[in-house]
Amino acid sequence: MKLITAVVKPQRVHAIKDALHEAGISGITVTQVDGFGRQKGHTEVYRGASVTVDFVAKSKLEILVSDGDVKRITDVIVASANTGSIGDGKIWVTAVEEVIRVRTSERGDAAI
Amino acid sequence: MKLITAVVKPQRVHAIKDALHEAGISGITVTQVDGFGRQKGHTEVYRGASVTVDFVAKSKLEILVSDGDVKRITDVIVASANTGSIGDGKIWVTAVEEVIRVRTSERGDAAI
Amino acid sequence: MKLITAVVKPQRVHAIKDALHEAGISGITVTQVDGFGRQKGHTEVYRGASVTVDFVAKSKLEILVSDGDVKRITDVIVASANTGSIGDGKIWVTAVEEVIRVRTSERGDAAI
Amino acid sequence: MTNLPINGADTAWVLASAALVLLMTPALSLFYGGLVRTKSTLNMMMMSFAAIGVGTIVWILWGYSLAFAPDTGQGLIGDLTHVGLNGTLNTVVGAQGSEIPTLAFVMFQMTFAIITVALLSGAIADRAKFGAWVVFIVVWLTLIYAPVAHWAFAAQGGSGGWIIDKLGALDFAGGTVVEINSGAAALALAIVLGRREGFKRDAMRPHNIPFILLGAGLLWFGWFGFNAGSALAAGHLASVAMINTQIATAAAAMSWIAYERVRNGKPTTLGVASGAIAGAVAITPSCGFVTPLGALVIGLVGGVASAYAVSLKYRWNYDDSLDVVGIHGVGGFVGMIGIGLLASKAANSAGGDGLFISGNPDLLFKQVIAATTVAAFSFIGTWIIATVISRTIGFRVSRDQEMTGLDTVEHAESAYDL
Amino acid sequence: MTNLPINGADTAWVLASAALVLLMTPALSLFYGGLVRTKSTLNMMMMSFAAIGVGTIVWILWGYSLAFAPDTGQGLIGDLTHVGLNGTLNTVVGAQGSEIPTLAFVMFQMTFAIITVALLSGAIADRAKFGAWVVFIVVWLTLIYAPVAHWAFAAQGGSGGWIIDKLGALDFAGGTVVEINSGAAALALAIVLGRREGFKRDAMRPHNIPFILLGAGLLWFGWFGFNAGSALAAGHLASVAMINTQIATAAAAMSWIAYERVRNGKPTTLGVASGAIAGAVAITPSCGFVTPLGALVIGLVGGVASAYAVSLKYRWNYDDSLDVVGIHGVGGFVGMIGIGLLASKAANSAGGDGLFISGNPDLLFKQVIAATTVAAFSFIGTWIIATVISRTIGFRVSRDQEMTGLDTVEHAESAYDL
Amino acid sequence: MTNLPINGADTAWVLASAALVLLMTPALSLFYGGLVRTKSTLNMMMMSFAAIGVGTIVWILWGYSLAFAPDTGQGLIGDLTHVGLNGTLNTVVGAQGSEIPTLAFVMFQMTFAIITVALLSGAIADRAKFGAWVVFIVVWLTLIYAPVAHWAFAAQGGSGGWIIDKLGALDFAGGTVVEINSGAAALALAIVLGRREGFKRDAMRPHNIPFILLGAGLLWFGWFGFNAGSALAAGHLASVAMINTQIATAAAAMSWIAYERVRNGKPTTLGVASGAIAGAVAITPSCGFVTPLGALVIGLVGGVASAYAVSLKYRWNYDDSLDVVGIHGVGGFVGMIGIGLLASKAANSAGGDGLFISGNPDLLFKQVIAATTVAAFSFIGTWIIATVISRTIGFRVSRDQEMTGLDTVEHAESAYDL
Ligand SMILES: Nc1ncnc2c1ncn2[C@@H]1O[C@H](COP(=O)(O)OP(=O)(O)O)[C@@H](O)[C@H]1O
Ligand SMILES: Nc1ncnc2c1ncn2[C@@H]1O[C@H](COP(=O)(O)OP(=O)(O)O)[C@@H](O)[C@H]1O
Ligand SMILES: Nc1ncnc2c1ncn2[C@@H]1O[C@H](COP(=O)(O)OP(=O)(O)O)[C@@H](O)[C@H]1O
Repeated sequence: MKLITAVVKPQRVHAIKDALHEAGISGITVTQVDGFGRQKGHTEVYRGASVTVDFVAKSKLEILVSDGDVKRITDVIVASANTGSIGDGKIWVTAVEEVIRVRTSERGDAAI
Repeated sequence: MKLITAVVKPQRVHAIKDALHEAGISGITVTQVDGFGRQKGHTEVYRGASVTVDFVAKSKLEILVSDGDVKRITDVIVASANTGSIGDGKIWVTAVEEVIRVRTSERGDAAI
Repeated sequence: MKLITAVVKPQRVHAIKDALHEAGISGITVTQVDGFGRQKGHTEVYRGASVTVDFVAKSKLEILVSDGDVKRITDVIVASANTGSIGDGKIWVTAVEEVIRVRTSERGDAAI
Repeated sequence: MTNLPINGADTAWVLASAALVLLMTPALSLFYGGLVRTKSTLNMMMMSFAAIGVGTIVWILWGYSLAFAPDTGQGLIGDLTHVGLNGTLNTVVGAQGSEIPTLAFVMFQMTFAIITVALLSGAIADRAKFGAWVVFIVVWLTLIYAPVAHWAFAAQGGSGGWIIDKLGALDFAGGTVVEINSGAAALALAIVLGRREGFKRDAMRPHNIPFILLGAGLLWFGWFGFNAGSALAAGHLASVAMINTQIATAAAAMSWIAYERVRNGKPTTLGVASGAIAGAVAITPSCGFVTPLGALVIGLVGGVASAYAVSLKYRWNYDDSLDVVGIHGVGGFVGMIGIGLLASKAANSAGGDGLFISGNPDLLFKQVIAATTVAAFSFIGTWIIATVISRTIGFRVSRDQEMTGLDTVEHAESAYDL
Repeated sequence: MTNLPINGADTAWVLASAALVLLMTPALSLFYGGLVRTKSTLNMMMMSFAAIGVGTIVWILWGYSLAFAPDTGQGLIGDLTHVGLNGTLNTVVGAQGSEIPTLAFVMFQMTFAIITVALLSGAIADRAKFGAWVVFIVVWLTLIYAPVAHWAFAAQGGSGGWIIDKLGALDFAGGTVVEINSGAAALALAIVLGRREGFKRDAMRPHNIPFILLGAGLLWFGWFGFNAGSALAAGHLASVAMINTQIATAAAAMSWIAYERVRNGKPTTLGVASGAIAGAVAITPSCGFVTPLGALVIGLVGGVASAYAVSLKYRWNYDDSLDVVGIHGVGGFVGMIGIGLLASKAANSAGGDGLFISGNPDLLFKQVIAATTVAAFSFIGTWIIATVISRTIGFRVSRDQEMTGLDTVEHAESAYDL
Repeated sequence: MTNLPINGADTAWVLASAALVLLMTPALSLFYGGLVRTKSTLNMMMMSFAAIGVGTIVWILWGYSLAFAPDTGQGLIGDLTHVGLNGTLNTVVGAQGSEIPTLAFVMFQMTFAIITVALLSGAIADRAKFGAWVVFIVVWLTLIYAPVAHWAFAAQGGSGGWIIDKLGALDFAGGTVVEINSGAAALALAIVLGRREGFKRDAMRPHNIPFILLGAGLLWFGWFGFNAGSALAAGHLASVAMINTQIATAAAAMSWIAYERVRNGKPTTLGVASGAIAGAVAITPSCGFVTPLGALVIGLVGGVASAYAVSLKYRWNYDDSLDVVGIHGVGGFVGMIGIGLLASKAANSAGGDGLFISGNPDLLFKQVIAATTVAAFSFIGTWIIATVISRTIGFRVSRDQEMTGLDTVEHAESAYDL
């Protein structure tokens, strides 16, 4: 099993979720994160003092998938997250040794 | 060393924490996350317009453990997180190559 | 490729970010988390009722790096995150099988 | 120059009322600010504050004169006698024995002009250029508000505004001037600016409902100045206007949530706040002309009517984002027609008797004429003004800026850093 | 019908005061809303708004009549003369030379009824069915509030309410009617509904303390209308009532945090807000009867007494969630007894002299009787009402709903979407 | 004791005004609370509430007497006649025919003392020990505020305070007593306490701008009581003071953001709120002496002057954290000098004519003397007081505590738990 982590633009989350759903993925865990990268933040001004907000709000999606689904799912995410502009984000894949569903104690692929 | 990640119901965090403490775990990192899964969100109504809040608030726990502790600790989490109802959550385990305690620069199991 | 995860004190994030930048790292993903560990929380009082806030606010940094950079970068983090006091935090390293840049679909080290 | 004598009690009441009404615009900014998404909260509030800032200046320089200086002859507009508040120092206005300083009256009326234009901002939430909004305030107060205020408020012994002095329709505190006027103008603005990105598609939840409730509470409080202050004297008429305001506002808050309970299954807090505003709107023209039980009826009807009306935008596809049309436009009509039906000389001997009291449809007829004329004038006039601004300096931000949110784009700020 | 002559200045002051007191209920909703956890913020605020909506309607339909129409004979309740506000248009009330329109008085008193019942919601935070609460408001205002208001406020030349006209106890602005009444009723409600899930186990931190402080600030502001407005005239008595209100409120805010500083080590902001309310409560009955230095004493004592009292619920295991008993009940007693000890004719020649001034325990005795009778009546009556509601339509939501939070469960809304 | 006769209308207006001014301090607490970072929000608000609590007690025990009791001879300070409010019950103050109860005046003036000291807390945000602040309030009100209030406000037929009775400078509502005084004292405090950790290095964003706007709105509302209430009568003078307040406040809000638009590219909401305060400050001394067009000029200038001045702290390296110096100090000077230039007897025949009206620099000269003397006295006096507190009980928390945030450190609370 693998864990796919995708850091994407918050406004794309809705579309990604729909795309994943269509691809047969129903479970996703999403976290609000601050991203630092090529895409720069913005400047705010308070009583004449400039304040640089140097991060950009991003959403991090974590999705557990079976080994065989990795390519397909990452492709789905790339397709639905892409806006072609800087800051579209990153996806990374890590190996997962065990997955357990709390409610049933099922393990492995069955628990995903 | 392993990293155990558990996505659970927020109202169980307190109990899980206590159970882990008893099991000898003192360090945990908790993140507030939005979960999409079998458990559905709810509907809100604003001036007659229905709004579907399609996620459920969850807490994500991350716990570094020694290799030998994985089974014991995941069992503890399952036991204390379980309410028997849908949305109880998932646990997954990944391999960790190195752990460092910032304060002392200790490494490996000693740093956990 | 590796993923370096560091849970540190929020007030050190700025310095760590600068140090990483100098070390050639430009991409970081930061999450606000609650840490439970040796460093204890604090007590609040509301109309005479004491309330224990048993976690400490922490920041979690995630940084994708090439295999060869792990040692150098963890050293940079340790150096810049360290205040010598309890609660300075933990760093852990996990293996990453694939990295994809959403915008360009680049993969591997090129995508970092 | 010696000061002309005044009635101190009435002056105290009008001054207090003016303060109350001024507070309504910051209260509105909170109400509106809570209704939008976080990313344009400040812009939403800023539009109201700009209405205060710009509106005040317009009012003292020429707005008051256009509205309240002697009529130019046709009952359509005042002349330029009081430009720059010329001739208002140490003079008085008001019935004999109930005189107040002219400046107290100028101040009181100013607060009406301010909130009326501020109300319009609700129709164009999340997408208007701030600079264009400032220009709009100046033009709209001059070309739309000042004439309508003259029509309905400038009583000059028969030779003043046509609604009050010629037609003889009744509007105690601004059902036409403030409510129908803002409702009709809001519709024009919403149409000219077009729908928000994601209208009907995205969930646009209010970001801070406690702010909405607090805003509603402060509006309720201020509305006593608005309505009871419009008596321009501290006496029986102010008392009946105040209690009627309370009754209709409360009744509409309840009837709105009762309607919601039936339609959607739950009474909501946003509903209670919205209903309160709808009721206060409906009683605004009628508060000085109906009995308390009449106010109860107007409130109950006003709440349900507006609760129903706010859904129409989804059907008819205009994005009146914060429901100015459904609440102020519809509520204003309920109130104006309510007078035609329920007005009673028992409440105010200088008022009239409505159809249900006297069996005579005369007053109702006048009320309908006043209401529809103002609605038409305001809609068309505002449509022209907004279109001209759109085509020249532009009224709407770019799609990208709208997605980012107006707070950072237009004001380089974020509402919260919790 | 010709309007009877009124005193304009007094009318202006009472109208302004009525507006101020009405504002107190939205202010209370903010105070209470900030005190609960996020998940039931809106429900908490909604309970107050329902008190305004329903309370207004009950008051004009029959509440005012039961409280202030001519006594039916035993000093216990008014008759039905003024049902539907019959006979209140264009008439006056008040001492000669100080008449105000009856409707101004009806309005002013209405705001008292509203906030009193709204206060009770604090005792049952996080767990009451909204529909049951609405029913409770109607019944409680009718069966408990109206009689008690009659007892203490309906002065009818000796043949009115028994507390004011027969016993002769002193209660300037509602120490019995509002404070002790709400405190005793709150205790009954808390007992009947039972404790919240997690009472004494879970941390239940206030979710928004700035709201609490703002609510307290607005309550403080409104309390001037409540207390000084109760003079029903703009003169010496209103002035002494106002400054006494300020002094006691300020003193109690300080004595509460001084007590906290000693007991818990830190002065808290919640303490300063709570102390202010406790002080305002304690001075409510006494503000028109004591000198400023008397008010200082009452405030200092009131703050400490309530700071101590709010902990009792943990010892005695009743979940008066937002401390209505500890603050309003206890504060009301401090104020009523404070009159018995400190009242001085120097402050109000129509008042009395307390034990410490005259050495005569007579007044103290009357104060204790009035206070305890109201407390007993209110506790028992409310206990019965709440029990009947519990056993019939049910007063409390299910355990699951309580855990989820009332905002989504009862209102299909969330307070924030930041 | 028989009550001396009063003017009811004027009393009603002063009582209402006192309530309005009292509200300004909670409003300020919200304004200031929103400006700081989350971690010291409550402490910031608490400093204002402590000013209310402690200030009230100081005022009634000896502050009022020092400020308003008969002058001790040199025009510097009042005597101890009214200690403990001795001799204020049932007596009156004010011009013949316009008498109000002394206690109404005591109350009204109390609210000025409270907000003046509360303003100072803005200079020392995020770093002051709460206990030391409480001590500071007592000392500062006694040694600095009371004398300055006596100088400028205690008119005693020529033998009262030196500014009003001897020099003859004009200050309608506290340009010296409240604004310049607080500005100068704030500068001293900021210097003695030193800069915050991270000053000029860290981004210190306001954590809740809607609170700032709401605070500004409530301050605006309250300011009508402050300025128009200072007429101590409901008549022409109150009316001109009120409309001037509105005009200058609005104008400054707009001129501040116009200046920002030019300098930084965007008009900000914090700018509109700050500008409003700056304008209200500038018109405070002048509102009763200039014409509406004069007020417009003072407002426009006041907004730009303060918008410019708030940046100076970064250049000169004093951490006046929330810009008390730039807004109140500078605005106060604009207003005092504005009188010297623009005052007109057309607005107030009891006032004077400024340089631009009469060509005579006399009044301007007096204004400058009054303003600079108060500034110097306040700066030096406050510097000494703050230094003594620093060296004895300590005025500043430790570096570590400051980093953690004062809410948990000083009050064991957190502002939000959303
Ligand atoms: N090396 C990295 N490690 C972890 N997260 C990264 C890394 N690089 C980028 N990110 C995340 O991806 C987001 C987008 O990256 P950015 O460089 O702005 O644009 P792009 O992905 O289009 O090159 C960042 O905001 C950050 O959250
Ligand atoms: N495939 C997945 N990848 C990541 N997170 C998941 C996945 N499936 C479920 N989750 C997380 O677990 C939570 C619970 O899952 P859900 O399907 O609702 O119930 P259950 O675990 O009882 O089957 C979800 O809200 C989501 O946060
Ligand atoms: N075993 C663990 N697993 C996950 N996170 C941990 C673990 N131990 C500590 N942490 C995280 O590191 C933070 C700091 O740890 P703590 O024990 O307080 O101090 P130190 O790192 O100095 O020993 C904790 O707040 C927690 O977020």
